[in-house]
Amino acid sequence: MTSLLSQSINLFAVVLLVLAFAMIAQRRILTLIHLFTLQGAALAAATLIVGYLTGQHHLYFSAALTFVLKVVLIPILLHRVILRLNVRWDVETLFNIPTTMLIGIVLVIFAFNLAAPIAGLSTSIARGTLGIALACVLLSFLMMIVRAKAVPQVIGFLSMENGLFFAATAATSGMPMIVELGIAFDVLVGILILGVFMFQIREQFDSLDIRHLEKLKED
Amino acid sequence: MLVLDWILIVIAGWLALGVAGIGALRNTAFVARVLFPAGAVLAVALAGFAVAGLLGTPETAVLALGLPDLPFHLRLDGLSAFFLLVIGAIAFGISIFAAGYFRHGEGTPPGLMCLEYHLFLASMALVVLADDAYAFMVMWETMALSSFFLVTANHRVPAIREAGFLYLLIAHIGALGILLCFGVLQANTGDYTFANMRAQSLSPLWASAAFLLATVGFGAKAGILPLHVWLPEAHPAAPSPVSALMSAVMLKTAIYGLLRVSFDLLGAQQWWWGVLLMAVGLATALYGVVFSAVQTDMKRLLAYSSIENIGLLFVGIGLGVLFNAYGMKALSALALTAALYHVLGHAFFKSLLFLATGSVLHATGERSLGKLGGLMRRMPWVAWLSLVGVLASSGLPPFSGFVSEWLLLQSFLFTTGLPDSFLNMLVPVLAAGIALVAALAGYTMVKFFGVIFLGQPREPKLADAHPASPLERAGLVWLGAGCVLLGLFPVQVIGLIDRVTRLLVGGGIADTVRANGWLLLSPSSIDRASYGPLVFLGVVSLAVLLTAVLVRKLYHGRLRRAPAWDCGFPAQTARMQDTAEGFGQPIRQIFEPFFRMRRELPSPFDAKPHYRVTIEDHFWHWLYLPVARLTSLIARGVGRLQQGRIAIYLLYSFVTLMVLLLVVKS
Amino acid sequence: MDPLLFVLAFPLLGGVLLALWGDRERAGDLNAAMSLLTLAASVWLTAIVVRDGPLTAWGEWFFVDPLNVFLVTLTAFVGFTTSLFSRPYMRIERDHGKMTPGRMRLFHSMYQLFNGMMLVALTTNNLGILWVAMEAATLTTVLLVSVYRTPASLEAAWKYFILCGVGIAQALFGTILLYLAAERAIGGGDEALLWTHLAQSKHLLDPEILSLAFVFLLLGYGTKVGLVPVHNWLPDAHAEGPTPISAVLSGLLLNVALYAVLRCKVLADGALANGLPGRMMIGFGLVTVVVAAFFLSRQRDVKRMFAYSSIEHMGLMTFAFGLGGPIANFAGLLHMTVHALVKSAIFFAVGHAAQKAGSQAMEDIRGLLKVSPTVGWGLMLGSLAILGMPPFGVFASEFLILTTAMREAPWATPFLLVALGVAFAAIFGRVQPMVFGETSLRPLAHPPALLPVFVHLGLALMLGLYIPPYLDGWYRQAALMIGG
Amino acid sequence: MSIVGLFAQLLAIALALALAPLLTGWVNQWRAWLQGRRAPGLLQPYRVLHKLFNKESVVAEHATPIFRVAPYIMFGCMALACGIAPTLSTDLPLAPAADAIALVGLFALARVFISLAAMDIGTSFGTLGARREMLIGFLAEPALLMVLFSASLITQSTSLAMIVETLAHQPFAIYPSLAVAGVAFTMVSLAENARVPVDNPATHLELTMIHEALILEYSGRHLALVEWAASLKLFAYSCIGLALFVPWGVAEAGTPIAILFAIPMLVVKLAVGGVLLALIETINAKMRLFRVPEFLATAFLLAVIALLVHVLLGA
Repeated sequence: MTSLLSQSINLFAVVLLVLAFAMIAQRRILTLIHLFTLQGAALAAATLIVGYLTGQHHLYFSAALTFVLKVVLIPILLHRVILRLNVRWDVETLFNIPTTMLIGIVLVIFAFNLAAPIAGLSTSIARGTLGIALACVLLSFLMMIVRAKAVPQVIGFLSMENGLFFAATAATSGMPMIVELGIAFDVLVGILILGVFMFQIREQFDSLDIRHLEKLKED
Repeated sequence: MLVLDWILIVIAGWLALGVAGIGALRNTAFVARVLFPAGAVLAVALAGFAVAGLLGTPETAVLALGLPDLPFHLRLDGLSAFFLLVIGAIAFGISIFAAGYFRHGEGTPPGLMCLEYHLFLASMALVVLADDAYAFMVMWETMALSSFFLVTANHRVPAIREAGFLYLLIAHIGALGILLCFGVLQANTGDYTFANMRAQSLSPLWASAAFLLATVGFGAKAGILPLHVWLPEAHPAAPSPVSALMSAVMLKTAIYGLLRVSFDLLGAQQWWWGVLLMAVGLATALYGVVFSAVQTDMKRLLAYSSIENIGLLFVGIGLGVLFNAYGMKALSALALTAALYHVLGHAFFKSLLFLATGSVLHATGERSLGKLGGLMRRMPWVAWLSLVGVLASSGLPPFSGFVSEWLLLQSFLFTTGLPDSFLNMLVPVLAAGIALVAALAGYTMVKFFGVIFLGQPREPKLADAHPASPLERAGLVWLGAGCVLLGLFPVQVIGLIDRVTRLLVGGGIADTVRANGWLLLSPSSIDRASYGPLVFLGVVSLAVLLTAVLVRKLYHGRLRRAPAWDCGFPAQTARMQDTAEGFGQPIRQIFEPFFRMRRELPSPFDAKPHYRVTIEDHFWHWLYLPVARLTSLIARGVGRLQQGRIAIYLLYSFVTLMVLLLVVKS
Repeated sequence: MDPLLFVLAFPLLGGVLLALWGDRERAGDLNAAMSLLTLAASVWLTAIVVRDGPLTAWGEWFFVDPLNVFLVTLTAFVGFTTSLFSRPYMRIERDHGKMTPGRMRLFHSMYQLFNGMMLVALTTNNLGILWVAMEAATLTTVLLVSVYRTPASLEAAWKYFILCGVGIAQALFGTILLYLAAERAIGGGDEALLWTHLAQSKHLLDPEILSLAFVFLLLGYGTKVGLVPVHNWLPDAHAEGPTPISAVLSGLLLNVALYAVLRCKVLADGALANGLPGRMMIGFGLVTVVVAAFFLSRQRDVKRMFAYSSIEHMGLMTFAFGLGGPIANFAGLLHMTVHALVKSAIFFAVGHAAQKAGSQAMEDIRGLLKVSPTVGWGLMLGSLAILGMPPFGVFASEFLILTTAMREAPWATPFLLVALGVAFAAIFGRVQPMVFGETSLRPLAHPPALLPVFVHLGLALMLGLYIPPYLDGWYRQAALMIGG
Repeated sequence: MSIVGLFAQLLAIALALALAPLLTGWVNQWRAWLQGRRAPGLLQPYRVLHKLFNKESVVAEHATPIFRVAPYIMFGCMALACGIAPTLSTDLPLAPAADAIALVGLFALARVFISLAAMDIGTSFGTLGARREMLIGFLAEPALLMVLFSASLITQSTSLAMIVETLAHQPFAIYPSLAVAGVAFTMVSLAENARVPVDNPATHLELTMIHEALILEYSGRHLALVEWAASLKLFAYSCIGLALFVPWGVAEAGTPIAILFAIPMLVVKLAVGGVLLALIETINAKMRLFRVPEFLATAFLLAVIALLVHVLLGA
């Protein structure tokens, strides 16, 4: 039973990774949000299981927190934003999708062999997961780089934090509670500020295309 | 009570005067009539104490300032005392002059000028007293800063602002060089006192690095090639007392620093250091004198002449290093004596001349030689005194300039004794360069004096030029007297300088000189070489008087005043005299490659013929402009980093992350 | 009675109060008052630490040692003076119609919270909390940068948010890795992130993980320090935000970020023992100094220019700490202090100058000496101080850094020489005509508060000529603590 | 210093004052003969001086004292120059007061003053003359100095008396360096004494004259002094040249007899030298003014080469 569960963590890890890839590939913002929601769900589940396996009960709490934030609150917020500002499509990206995917693959490999020695040391039940978490972080980073509009960038940012959370829970079986709380709180505030921003930007430039945000430079 | 304490009291007094100046910010009368004279009194006191220190034993003090482990160490030894003497003696004359000089409307309020002026004096005094790197650098930069504010006293004029900027920039870069030099000298001990630096024995490589850094750093302040460009800009920009102070004293602090580092702090010297100094010095001297010969602005002319003299000083020091590197103590002492004597002499005559230009400037409002002339009849005091300065600076017997030149040439005559066959063949030839420079200096000075004071006024307004105020005259008299006395009593002066050379190279020439009597200056033996200024003056003046009397006795003394004959040329005007450009023409022709010259010649059919020639410094186009261009080029390249695209910024972060991860991985 | 409590409580309380009354006429005074109280509390705290050494509080979650106590005092002090400066400044801004009551409220309460968060970041013993506080400090200032709601300010704030967000995320990953290592070394749980514990057993930490962790932490917090090439948010944020915010960003936030890096470096050094962290910091510092210097030489906006100058100096400090050793560390800490003082003073002067000119473009600011000598001299002296002109304190630290570098890393000195020369030419060449010469500026409605400027410059001057023994004591202990 | 030395000193100066105009006259006479003209009497210069002294001197209205003092100073300098040049004896009390370097300085002093005097009036020709004089000066001085240098390097002394003594004592040897230096010295002294090919003492053609332009405004006793000083200069130069390159016959042992014997020796040498000078002046044409710098630069170069040769060959 436990072994099954512990294997399932790895499964969830893979799910996260795949979702990260999917997000890079995805142009439609609505779908992006859905994928992000799924990622959040997977993360919450993984946290739950780790909590159960390691018997650290504060992890239940943080799983719940993750669920509330990443699966309920933030997606709703993003939905509203894109409905209000009707930005449905992201225009073409810095590199085209296939190239990005290729870079992504390279990143994953890099992340894995970066984490390989450490994973060996990890006391946690889910050894390999650190590499995957790192890969997720890097992939979301990549996504932030290649996306040309504000919302996808934010989603990339958030999914990066998913990766971090996953690292925190799966690889190290949970940071101290207070820290988790603090992080969650920051994320929440960040999201709110982001929302405010989106509207401010929108009312200034009546578009969320961050190409408008390229005036300040050394000319 | 130690001499050093008295000196510190003097310095404190200067600072107090500065603060008082802030108190009376706009009260010109008070500042000019009370504060500056008081400063002068302190200056002469300082000179006195300096002599005492020169004759006494080294003294040290520690001020409770500076870094925790590094309070300000002060040390009064022969070298610093000698330069304190220079500072005090010159500052006395200049302060008196300044008391009569500063008027309303010089831009900066007089009180502030007073503060900056006395801060400048105090910082210079402390520079030569400093005995650890930190105190030295702090004072050094304070000196640069206060002088910068003095230079830009009249900052409404853009040209003056630019001059000030250039000055401070080069000074700062030089200071960084000195800083790094000390960084080498402290040899990783973390102890920045000079005592510790003396104790360190550096590897030849590090020692050479330190020496080169020092040469660059102090050279930037002294104005050696190619770091001289600020000098002819800053000196004319400043009010005359300030230019006098900078040229006569501040440049010397750079010489002090070079001596301190290369002789005192760096123990063993290498022969090529000396050769380097001599080469640079000779180039500088030649460059400076040639440029000063073609100047048309009297203060620029003097500024370039300062460059020349600094070059000569470097040659002297270089010769000293060379001899010292081969362990020829006495000869090294001879060369250094020549250099130090010139430090003293140059301080006097150059400040004298700069102050004279100041009086002329106030009297006529003109700085361009082309608009002056015939001022000797309007302002006889200034004219006669600056004649003394002119004769001294063109190295003519029996004035101060000649003594140092003579000593320098004498020490060159010994260079055939150098153990290195290559050197003893090459070095004597450099003397030819010295001789040429000296002769050209004479040419320049004749131009300077003749065009300003002799001939007929080139402008009508010169007719109502007013003579200098009594205080100004007093200052000039003091400095002029200095030029004469230094010229007439070399033996006694060398007795003082001897202390310095003993400190630097452990040898001196005073004993030999004294042995040859107080009348004759003879560094080795009468048979070998001797020069008796007093006899010289005596015989010449006796001959002059005798002739005058005899001519009167034997013939009538009839004399008739008439218009100038001029080959009977009927209508002659003041415009027919040689202009400054005209006087410089032969030099322009002979030394053409030195200049970047642009001429505008009028066409034969020109209704209003206009002749203009502009002389530019090659180094602007060879060194400074390229550097500026390169900087802006790099800046443009760097600017590309900041293109405003957030994605790109993220990419930087990403790539950096990757690179670092790879680094730690490998 | 624990002074630390007050140190942290006052700003948070102030944040709440000013959130309510931040738009009143006297809000500025209240702001200043709260900052004064914070200052008083931190002085009290300092006194206690000076008396009986380092202390930890509340189950070791917070601790005060020589390294952070003087930063606490500095932060509280600059926070207070800046609040003094912001009183007339923001009033003038309001009169110019740039600030609405709502924005005033936002400004004041966020200002307090920002200070509070920085104090938390400084005093916390838990690296996780440190991270949280840093992030919170960022969030509080994001809205302040965009407070004018101009396109430029929005853009600046957006970049600030995203870039620092990403940076801080990397820092979080680093923290997680650290925790991973700690778990192995000293077992998991709450103590695993307490710096004091980690420092005690830093030799046990696994080098593999620590090297990775340090990379993430350096790059993460380094983003907030403003290290090239992750500095890009900094000039925009400084130039577009209100001047008081630029002052505290430059003067304090960067310091706090660097402080975080230092804490991590100590651990990494302990675990690695191959000097890699030091070399990384040297490299980053050098690149930062040089690039920033060349950026300086192409600026037109005065606040932007001084923002780049902050980058340059941060690079210099990073370089110094990278060199390590008692002298270099001492110099770095000293440089932290004087840079905070001088740079904020410069921003005060610049703020008023820009208000007079009605523009931040340097060619519009001319002849300050004529229209208001105090601002003019403030700017002139401040610039000279920041350029490392003695007898100001910046020179003292640069003196130590350069002389040490000459023997520790001679290859680096030419770059430093070039960079400092270029920076000098750039800044001074632009400041001089702003201060000197003729002018066409108009006087201000409210009398500018220039007391802070000269107090700061006075202190910087003092530090150049005389460092009080107790301050010296802190520096030494701190330098030892950073080790290297 | 012995009584004999004093006697020798006074005799030397007196002799110089007396003989200088004679030398000028002698040279002029020979020049005239060589050029196939009827020569003026040998004593012509004395007559000229006498005439000038008797005339009243006319001074420009706005002349400053410098103008009137300059001739006396020039005269004084030249007198001293003749005093320290070892013409008759090497045991001269004045010799230590000024060595070779000081001698150069002495000539420079005189030049500076006369040039200033020329500028004082502020006429076109005066300033022109001053400029040209200084031009020649700054090229000739270093050359002269270098010549003396190579002599002093040979004799290890800069005191003229010592140089002569050492050179005269040594067994006759050929010094290539001295030979080259001799050429340089000749060129320099031609320039310094305003002789063809540099300047023509007999011309008053404004555009070419140097020395004459310089003293254009002088008249009466001032002019007389200037002229006398000029001939003293020629005398001094010739003596130095002789002392350096034909040092034999100068009395070292300070006995009055020896000194008295030295006089005819000197006269003979001067006479020969004068003839040579006249010869040079005759066979050369005056060169354009722009060529003068090149001419003197050559002299300077030769002097430096002489120095090098000495250091190289040690001879």
